[in-house]
Amino acid sequence: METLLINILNGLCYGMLLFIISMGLTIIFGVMGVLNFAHGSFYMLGAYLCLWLAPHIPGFWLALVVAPLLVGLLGALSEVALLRPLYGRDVSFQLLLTFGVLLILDDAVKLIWGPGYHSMEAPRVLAGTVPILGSTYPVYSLFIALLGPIIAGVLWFFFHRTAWGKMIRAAAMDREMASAIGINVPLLFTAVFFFGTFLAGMAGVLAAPLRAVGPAMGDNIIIAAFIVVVVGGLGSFLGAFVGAIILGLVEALGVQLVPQLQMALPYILLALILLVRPRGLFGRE
Amino acid sequence: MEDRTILSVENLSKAFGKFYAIKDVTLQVPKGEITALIGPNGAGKTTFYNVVTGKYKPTTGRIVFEGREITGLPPHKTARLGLGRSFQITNIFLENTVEENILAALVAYHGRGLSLFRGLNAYRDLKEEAHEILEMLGLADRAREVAKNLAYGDKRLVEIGIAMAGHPKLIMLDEPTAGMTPEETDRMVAMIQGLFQETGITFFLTEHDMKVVFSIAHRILVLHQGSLLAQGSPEEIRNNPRVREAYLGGSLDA
Amino acid sequence: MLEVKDIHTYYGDSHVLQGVSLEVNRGEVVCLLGRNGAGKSTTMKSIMGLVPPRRGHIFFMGEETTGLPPYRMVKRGMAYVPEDRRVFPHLTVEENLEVAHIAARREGRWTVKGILEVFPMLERLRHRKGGHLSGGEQQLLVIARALLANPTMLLLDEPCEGLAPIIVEELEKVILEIRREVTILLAEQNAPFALRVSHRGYVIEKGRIKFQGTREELLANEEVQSRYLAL
Amino acid sequence: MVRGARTIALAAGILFLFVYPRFAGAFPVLLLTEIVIFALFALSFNLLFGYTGLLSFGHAAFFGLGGYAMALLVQHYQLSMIPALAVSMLVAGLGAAIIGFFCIRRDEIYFAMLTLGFGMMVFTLVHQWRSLTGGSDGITGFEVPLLDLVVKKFSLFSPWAFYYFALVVCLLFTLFLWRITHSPFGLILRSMRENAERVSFIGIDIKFYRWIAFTLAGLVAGVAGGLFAMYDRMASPTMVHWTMSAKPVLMAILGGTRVFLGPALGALIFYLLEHFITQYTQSWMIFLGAILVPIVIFFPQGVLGTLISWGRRLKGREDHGG
Repeated sequence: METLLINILNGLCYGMLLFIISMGLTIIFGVMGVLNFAHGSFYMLGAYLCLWLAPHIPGFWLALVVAPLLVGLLGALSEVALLRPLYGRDVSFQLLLTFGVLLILDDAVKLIWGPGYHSMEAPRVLAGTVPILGSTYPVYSLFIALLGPIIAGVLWFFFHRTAWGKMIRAAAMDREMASAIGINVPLLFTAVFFFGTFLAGMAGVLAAPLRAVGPAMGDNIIIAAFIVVVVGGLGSFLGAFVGAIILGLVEALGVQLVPQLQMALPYILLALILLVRPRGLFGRE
Repeated sequence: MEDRTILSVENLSKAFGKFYAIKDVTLQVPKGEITALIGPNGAGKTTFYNVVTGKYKPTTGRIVFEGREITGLPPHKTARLGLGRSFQITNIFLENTVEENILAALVAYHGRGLSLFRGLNAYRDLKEEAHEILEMLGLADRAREVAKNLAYGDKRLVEIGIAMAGHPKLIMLDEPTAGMTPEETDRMVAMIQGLFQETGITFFLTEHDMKVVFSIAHRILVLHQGSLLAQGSPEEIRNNPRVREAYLGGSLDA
Repeated sequence: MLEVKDIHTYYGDSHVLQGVSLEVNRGEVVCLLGRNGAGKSTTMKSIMGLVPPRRGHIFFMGEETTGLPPYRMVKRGMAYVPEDRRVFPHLTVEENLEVAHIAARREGRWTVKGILEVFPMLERLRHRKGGHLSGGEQQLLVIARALLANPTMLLLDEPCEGLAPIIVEELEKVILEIRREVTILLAEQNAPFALRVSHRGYVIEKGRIKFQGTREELLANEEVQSRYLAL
Repeated sequence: MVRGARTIALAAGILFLFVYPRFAGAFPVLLLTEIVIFALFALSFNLLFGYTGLLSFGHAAFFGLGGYAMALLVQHYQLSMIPALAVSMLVAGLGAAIIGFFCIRRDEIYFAMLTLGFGMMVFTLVHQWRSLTGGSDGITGFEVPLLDLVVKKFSLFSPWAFYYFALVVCLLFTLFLWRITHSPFGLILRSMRENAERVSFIGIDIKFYRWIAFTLAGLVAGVAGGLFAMYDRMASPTMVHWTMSAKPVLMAILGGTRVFLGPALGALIFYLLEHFITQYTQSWMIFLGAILVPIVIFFPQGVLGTLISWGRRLKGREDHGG
């Protein structure tokens, strides 16, 4: 019973991380139609930057602001320099290009920080554990599980109540028409890519004290994030949220309930959902 | 009556959410004639095509083709039964050559699609037939051209050619002259009339251009806001006050 | 106010506009008549910058605007109502309007509140999603959306297409109302309607201007009517 | 002229593939073996992507199935080369038929994700089924079987012998793919790539045709996988992982998906890049990425596709001049 609860909490915590990453991925796809293969690498970069920055600036909390900004800037830069020439070409080229970016970032990280794994302490306020039903649970994980819904709320507010948010949604629905009512679409694209990779970077920072920071962390998470956005419905806000929670729980409970199948569970989930609901849970035709 | 009717539609409706694109339409298409379906934009003509040919499943109603119920059959089955169609928006294989466009339809019709190990060039009979069709369309000299490089009017002809290559019993054309110049329109009308006289295939078409409709159709059906408003000979339609009021306005005076 | 000089526009390899020239003066309503596929929409899109011409020049308010992206045209006072309406389907009526107002950033007579007063039908539907409106409602919404840029000139592409006659009448009133403030270039297949609201007109066919004249001249010319307009 | 140039280039290429290794050392021959195998793998992928318009992101599943089947057959049943390869091909084909049955129900990105999903299920299977597959260690320690041509048996132990065997098999299956793409079936596939919906209106059950194409592509990928397992003396889970699926995607787009041999050229470029870069640095991925990016930007139809269209343009100019 306790293990079940602990696993549910683990699932929620992982789910919230996935949500933040997937949200970036789904915004970029929804608005620009680009499936950003390098998204996981931006996440990884966020984690490494946190590792590197936190002792310097000092502190985790500042890193939580600075690292995502840096990641977002790099994202915006790569959009302007690399993706722009490819709009209007076949989607497969964008996929290949972002894959190229993934290769570069993955190796660059290895060059700079070495191939090994690093770990990081949780910030002092959130260090330690709390007792839950007789066992203990890390405060930091609990913090992530609670932070997720807050970030979801903030994002929801941003998309539904602010001018930029509404313009992004409009551009996602009809890019050409958005331009024809006066939205500077190229600028908006860069902003969206900045914002999407910013979210990836932020998830990376949040993940740094939680999971091992290493060169493969991006490649593992990108597939999970793909699964989340496809299961939830490409471009859907609610879909990313629900999809992330489902995937988080499936992974965490899988460890306990069907350990042999645990690795395959996300993929089974993906296949089942796509076969039953062709456009994902909240996808629009 | 029964054997004179090639397509019969009974109480057909198609809803998208709450919106009925087609509402309780009942009609018969007589064999060996040219029937035209007219109606303003948004009247449901294209939806009607999509339901009959199986792209959409109807919400309610029955469709009978040559005495056989085809309600809800997918497009590849209705096509194999002899229901050919063309599209309002040019819908051909743009990166393939003109000849390949027609050949694909011939391969499908002659059931050669699963022949994997013989080169396409070995199928002399198909090539000859494709050539005949292109000749008929006046496109024989463009056979090796990549379809996307054709002029608009020629693309529309390829569209008809693909439909004809399926040896249809009933051919449904969706606005065959849409967007054509007067010259191209005249050419298309002559083509349709020629094909009709030569092959005796039943034609069903929607059309914007009233001159075209009244010059070639034997029977006219009027669709208005998803329902059948009137049907009859061109003369009857021309003089039907409801039709004039709802749709045609002044445009029949020419 | 608007001068289009011999523009040539292509879609891929197909040469759609083959030298279109036209002029619209301040305060005028000018219609561009022609059949489906004659090049009306392409002309509008070329002016707006959605499909930039490969050759030729476009001048708006005395400055060359050839090849400027649409959003820059909006900033200069050009608004565009596309042929297929294209509301933002998942935004509410109010959001559709807001977004246009924010994006254009042009002050003037129209505000979201003001426009809802002028279009009471939209006021009633303000919380409805754009995609859940009827064709006529969408058409009104898109015109209102365009006005929120406080444009000096409006490109109206086939506003009547697919609308019931009663709605077309309504639309006619709206156009007659706004033409007092905004210069309009109107592309239409429905010639009777277009000629009721326009001062002058051009007839386009196969990507070329075939005829131009005042409303009276167009109405009087039988050859134009039967050959190009299918009246 | 372009056609003539192409024939000459093709003949020269094949001649090179047969003659050069006779005078080359072991290392270039091993490299060339890998290139040839991956060229076939990429070509099989392109039957789906370039010819049918379906982006499979799980094609490694069949490469891996072929590889594991091969390793198991050789290790447990001591089959000789050709029967073992034939059975591996059938195993991969069967896998593709089963997985394809589900995947072809969706298209575009959803197809890609479904193939990814099923591919990774196969990965999990070989990774977890330790008793059969050796888990993450894979299957190793088997002898490369003899090539039994009835009249004579050949050892394929030497890199040269194995190279020529792999080359002949790959060329045969390349010919097989070429035949398919130029058959009526191939025309239907290409038409589906252009406009799948229209194809259904000429009376073709597009799902069924996609399924056949998927199965055939899996079959050939199985051959490539079987060869690779013998080449590598190992069948390991990396053969099935999605990163392996990404390789043919990369190679095909790199070389050009609309030209039959584009993916093969892509494989060549990929390996040559890897080979030359790794001579100088450990981090070859960063350079691969850095080279990939401009190629993607400046070769819009892939390297071979773009070269051919340049050739056509050049020819057009000559025609005008003359």
